[in-house]
Amino acid sequence: MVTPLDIVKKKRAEAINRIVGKGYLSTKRVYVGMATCEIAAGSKEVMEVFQNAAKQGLTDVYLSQKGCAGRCNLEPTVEVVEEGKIPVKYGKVTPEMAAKIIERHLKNGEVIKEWVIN
Amino acid sequence: MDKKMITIYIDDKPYQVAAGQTVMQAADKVGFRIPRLCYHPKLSIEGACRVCIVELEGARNFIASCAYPVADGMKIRTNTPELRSARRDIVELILDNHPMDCHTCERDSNCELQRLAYSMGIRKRHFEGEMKHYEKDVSGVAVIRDPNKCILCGRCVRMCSEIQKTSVLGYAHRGFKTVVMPAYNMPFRDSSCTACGQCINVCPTAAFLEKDYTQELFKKLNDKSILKVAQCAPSVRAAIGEAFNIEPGRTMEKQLAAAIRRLGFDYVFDTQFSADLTIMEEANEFLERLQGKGKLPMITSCSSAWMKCLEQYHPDLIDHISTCKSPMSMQSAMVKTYFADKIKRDPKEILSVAFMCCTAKKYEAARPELEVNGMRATDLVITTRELAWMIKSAGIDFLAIKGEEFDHPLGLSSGAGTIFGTTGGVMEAAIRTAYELATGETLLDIEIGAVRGLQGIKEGKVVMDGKEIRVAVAHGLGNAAELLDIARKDPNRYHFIEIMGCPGGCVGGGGQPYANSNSIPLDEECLMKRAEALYTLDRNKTIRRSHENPDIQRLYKEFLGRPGSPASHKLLHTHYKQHFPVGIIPESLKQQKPAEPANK
Amino acid sequence: MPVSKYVITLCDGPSCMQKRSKQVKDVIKVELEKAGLADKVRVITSGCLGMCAKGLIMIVNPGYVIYGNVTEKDIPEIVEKHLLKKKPVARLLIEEDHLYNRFYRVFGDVNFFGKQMRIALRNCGIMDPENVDEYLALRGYEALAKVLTSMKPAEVAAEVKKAGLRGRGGAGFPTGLKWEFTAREKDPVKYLICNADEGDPGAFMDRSMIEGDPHTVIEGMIIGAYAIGAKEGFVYIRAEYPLAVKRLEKALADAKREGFLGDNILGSGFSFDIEIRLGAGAFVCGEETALIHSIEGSRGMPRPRPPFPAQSGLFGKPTVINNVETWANIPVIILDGADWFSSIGTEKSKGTKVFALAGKIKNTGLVEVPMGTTLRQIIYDIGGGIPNDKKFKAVQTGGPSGGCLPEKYLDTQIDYDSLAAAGSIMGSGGMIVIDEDSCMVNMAKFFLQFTQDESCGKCTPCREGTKRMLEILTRITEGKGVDGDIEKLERLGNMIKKSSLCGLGQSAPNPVLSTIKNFRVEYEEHIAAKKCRAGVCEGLVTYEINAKCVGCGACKRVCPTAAIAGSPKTVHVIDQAKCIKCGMCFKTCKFSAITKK
Amino acid sequence: MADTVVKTADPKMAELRKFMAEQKKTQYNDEASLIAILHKAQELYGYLSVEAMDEVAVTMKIPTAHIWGVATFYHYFCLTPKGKYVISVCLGTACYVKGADEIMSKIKDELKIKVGETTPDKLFTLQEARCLGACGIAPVMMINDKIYGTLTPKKVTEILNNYRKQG
Repeated sequence: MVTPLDIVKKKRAEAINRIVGKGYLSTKRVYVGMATCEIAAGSKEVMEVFQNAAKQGLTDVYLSQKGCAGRCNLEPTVEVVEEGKIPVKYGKVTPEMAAKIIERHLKNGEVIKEWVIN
Repeated sequence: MDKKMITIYIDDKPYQVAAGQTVMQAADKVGFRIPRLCYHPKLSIEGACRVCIVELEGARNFIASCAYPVADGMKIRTNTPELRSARRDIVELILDNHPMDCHTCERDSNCELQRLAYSMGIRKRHFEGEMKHYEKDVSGVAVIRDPNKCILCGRCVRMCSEIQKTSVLGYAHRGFKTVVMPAYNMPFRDSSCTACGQCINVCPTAAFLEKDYTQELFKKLNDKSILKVAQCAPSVRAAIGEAFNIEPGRTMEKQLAAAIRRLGFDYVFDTQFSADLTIMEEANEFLERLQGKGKLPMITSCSSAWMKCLEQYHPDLIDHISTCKSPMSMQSAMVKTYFADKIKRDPKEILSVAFMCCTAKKYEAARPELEVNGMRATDLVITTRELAWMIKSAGIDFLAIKGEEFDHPLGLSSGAGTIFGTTGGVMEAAIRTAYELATGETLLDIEIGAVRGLQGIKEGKVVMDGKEIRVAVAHGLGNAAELLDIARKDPNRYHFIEIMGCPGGCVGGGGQPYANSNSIPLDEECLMKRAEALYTLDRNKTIRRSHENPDIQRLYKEFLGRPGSPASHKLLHTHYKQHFPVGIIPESLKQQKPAEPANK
Repeated sequence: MPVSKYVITLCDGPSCMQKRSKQVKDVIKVELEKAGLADKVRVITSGCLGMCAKGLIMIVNPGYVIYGNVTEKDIPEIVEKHLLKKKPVARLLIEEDHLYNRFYRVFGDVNFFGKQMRIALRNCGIMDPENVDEYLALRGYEALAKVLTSMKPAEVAAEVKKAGLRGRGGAGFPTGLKWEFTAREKDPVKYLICNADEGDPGAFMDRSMIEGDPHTVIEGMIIGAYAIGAKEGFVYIRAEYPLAVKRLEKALADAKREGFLGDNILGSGFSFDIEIRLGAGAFVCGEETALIHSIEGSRGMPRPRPPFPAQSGLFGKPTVINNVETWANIPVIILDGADWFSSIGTEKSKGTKVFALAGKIKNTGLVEVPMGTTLRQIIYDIGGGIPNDKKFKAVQTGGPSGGCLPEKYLDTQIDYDSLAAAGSIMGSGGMIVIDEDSCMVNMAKFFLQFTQDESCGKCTPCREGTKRMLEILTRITEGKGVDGDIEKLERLGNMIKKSSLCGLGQSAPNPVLSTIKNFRVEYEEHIAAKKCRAGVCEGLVTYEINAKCVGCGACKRVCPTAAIAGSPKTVHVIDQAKCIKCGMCFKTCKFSAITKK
Repeated sequence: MADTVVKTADPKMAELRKFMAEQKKTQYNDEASLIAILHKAQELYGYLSVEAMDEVAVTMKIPTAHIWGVATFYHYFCLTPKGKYVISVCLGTACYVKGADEIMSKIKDELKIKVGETTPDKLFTLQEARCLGACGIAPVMMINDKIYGTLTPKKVTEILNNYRKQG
């Protein structure tokens, strides 16, 4: 008999497959905070910068949104998660900074230390 | 009532009380009288005023005894220093936002808040500050509203929505700015208020009052150029004694006739006379309908609040309504025609005043369609309360006065006319006459128990000429709505329906004396006693059937011809039409909005 | 600095502290120095990681390698093998896969988060809230499946009861017990409500949770519905949160599509559906019975209890109401077990609590800490202390229903009972830090103004009493306070607390009573000396011009009452009799030449 | 029931009627859908007009006094038409501590209106908001859907001037 647990486990496998297909576990993932507070602080504009970059060929990056992690005074926040590395968290990101994060961090692998949240 | 008995401790003493009741109910039964304000036994529990708080052992806070159920072994304290202080502060807070004009207030010495403040020992205000300030709404012809006096106990709101089910009143806004008002804060005259006046009855203060016409009347009573003619409704005599601290249930009809005369009236007639007249017309109309001339069931039309309610909320039933005017309006019509003719006075020089138990009669009197020959038929309507005040104000010793009789030719009445004042009375009186009209025989078993009493909806049947006549009676507009729904679902269930707008019928009218310090508004026992007084009057009369009233017989002989004649149709019958109160007007029907009766 | 190659997180929870976490940390530093790794590895300590039985816990990132039962002796081996040779020390490895741990894989190296323990917020900030796939990948809906597969409804309620979870909305009623009461009712129709009418000014936990991880709340609700036998549930959410509503709608649609909601959930035969109901801006609707009235389409006015909603709630049916955070805890309790959950926190308060940290504090934001964490730890270790070297004055918890606690209470443990004993409440989780620049009388006035404005107006003590209290407070802040005002506030406050109909009224005087208790001197100064030491209450401030004045005349020009005199380039003077204390001169002066006293 | 929806020339009213007909089908009882319907009416018209409330009363058979009571109880409902730009100043604790009242009085000065009022040119309506949930950038205000953070009185003037220019 198929139990609900079996169904969910199957669904989970399928779900992971789906998002992996979109790059979920890819080497580079970028999460942009998109809660009300983050948007109020300007995260929509930041998100657009990343979205445009993705359209223009930043293909090895999985771009996603996330809810508020609770760092109100540092919003908008952006996380860059790379396999095998400590995830990097940027705070008070502006669209200009986002462009630099793409250039320096995502393309060249350089963590921009002075913007990292401690 | 084989409820489980449990033990509760009140102020450290054990008491056996029935389970399933509230702390307040239990305490009442064993001789405690916890102070209270928003509580009313006939209405839902509000728990808002917090005056009835008591201490419950184990509870962090005080509990409202009106709302808290008893439990076995619970320990209640009703009179600790902390509790007394809290209660006093609560009542004081109400007073701090209440006009301090007791001496000029209509409810002075008859105000629950005043009594409460006195018994709490409040002799000083500690927390004075901003007070609410609202316009008094005097737009209505019957009921006026003074939100400044309102203490937000919500009894009127519950009365209006739970008992009367008209939901005219509601809370608006919130917090300190909460006000009780009709929708959109519209003037009362434009609202769907039926003017039943029950809000006045249950209000502990003077937030609702009837529109006062006593000063106007006093002025006119001194006018020598006009003839002052009074009429007095049955239930006024059953209740006015209470305004003079007499136990409910003593009738004062002869004292009333005498006192009204001393006020300066030239003639004092009895509305019971035209109650008999109403029966003549109504019984005739019913028999006609039974013969297929008109719709069945036929529904009575004596109660003014009910008539406004019908026009607004039950327009589908307009064809079922008896076309008979109410006894008050029939009486006034006869005063300004038959009687004026008889004494050869210009009806324009006659002031027709009705003393009624009812606030809605003030509204009815102002209805344009009830005019007679272009004149207003009833010039002024004065409630029982107002009449009692006028008697006191005029220096008449009501209790010592020697009784007098009502005047002829519109003052003699049968017992049937008397019992009009209580729920089921119209039905009973109508059956007494209709039976004889239909069968030619006198109904011997004259007291119809099935339609008596305070049950919300009563059903009965009589066999008349071999045919079973099924009747039903409802009092209070909420019960009425319920009964009408039954009748709508089962159109052949009833032949005849009596509806009275107020709980208990006219004896419970919105213009009756306020409950005093020993009673509560709408007390069933009080209503029963008033009703019983009328039944006793009926029982002691030799003439107990309307058609046997010789003055009625004479009126038909001299003036109207027969029941249902063209003359009686002109003067004693009227018509009703759908009425759209502001707020519930469908877009498509807005143009057809009828004119409101003018504000007097 | 923070971009190290490795981050070692040492658990510094009470249990691990006993297992010498401090000493171990020192040893690590020494060993790193020896190995020449001192600047390549960061060592941080965190709050309880929830694996107390296997303490001392150490986590090495990246890779999220967990070591248990670590002692000083193990350190050289870990440094040698793991950090230098990149081979984990197998004998110390432990397998723990708690739901909440995921968060630390991303955020574990940040002090702000390291000291926290994220159960309700476990997915907030690490997943796309609009993508059910990401939730599923994080073991989403597994708790639901577990319940449907192997647990009877009564077992679910019992598990929650055993976990010791108490209502996170503020009152702290045991959740499992509430479920049992409701399940016990005979009526076949039962309802379930998620209270997301977050109204405390300065609190936004519920919004963040729904915006960040809506499925968790939904999953918790379905599990609750299964436990009590409800077929229908409601989320009552503020209309002021459009994004949260949008995400919740999306999540509900996804859950329905995936078969987690609706008829015959996952083939189990159990059916349940959830509907969203928008609030309309009434704080009092956070109160259970008011909320019920609001869903029923009425004014949100509370009614006396009993009967409790568990007996007679929505549409007169037995109803369970829990707030967002409570529901978000449920899937964790089911998957990680009541035993694990109840190992966190204090004796009577289990699990964690989310706070919205705001006010005069460096790191504002949402924090989730185990019960038993002290106020000091939150404010200084997580919040980073007071900015601009200002002095701490008080911390306000519980929003408008709570109280202000001064410095001496900073070591109070956060749990329902300790906070209450200190004179405040847990509340739904607002935490406002107040520094020396704030006036406590003015703070009390602010909160009372709020509750007074939000009073539904039904019961006398709250409607009339809070108004009078506010008038007295206003009078005091305007310098018109008189002798006896404090006593009047206390008298009214205590009466309102004990006599009001609902929780809003019963707690409305708390901010005033607690500030009187802890800062009575400030009240007395306002009344007797007409002085506001923080310089906040405008009516009590005096402005004076000091020697720094260059005589530019700017203040003179802005003064609306012509109270300032002086010729150019000389020191100006304020005529105190004319001054209306508007503060315009103070704001205008560019030379700090005007002092406020 | 849906068939009985009365046709009307007003497309907003048509939508409101359609919405009510749906509610009638799905809700526990008519009254339980009242707040949702009022939300809808406000969304369509921008405020709750007497006409809209009458319509609800007639269609849903809910006493007007009850509707009025609900409409006046909840702060979210607005009984008069609003201006083109609705300014909500957050007066939550975090904002208050950081000077929200100063922001509020600046706006009042600038617009010369009180809270709850609309400027005579119908451009601005001023409202109080409880927490807008953006405590990190307190003090904040929201103009229509856009949130402005870390405000100062000076910044407020600039922002308002920008809106004035747009008209």
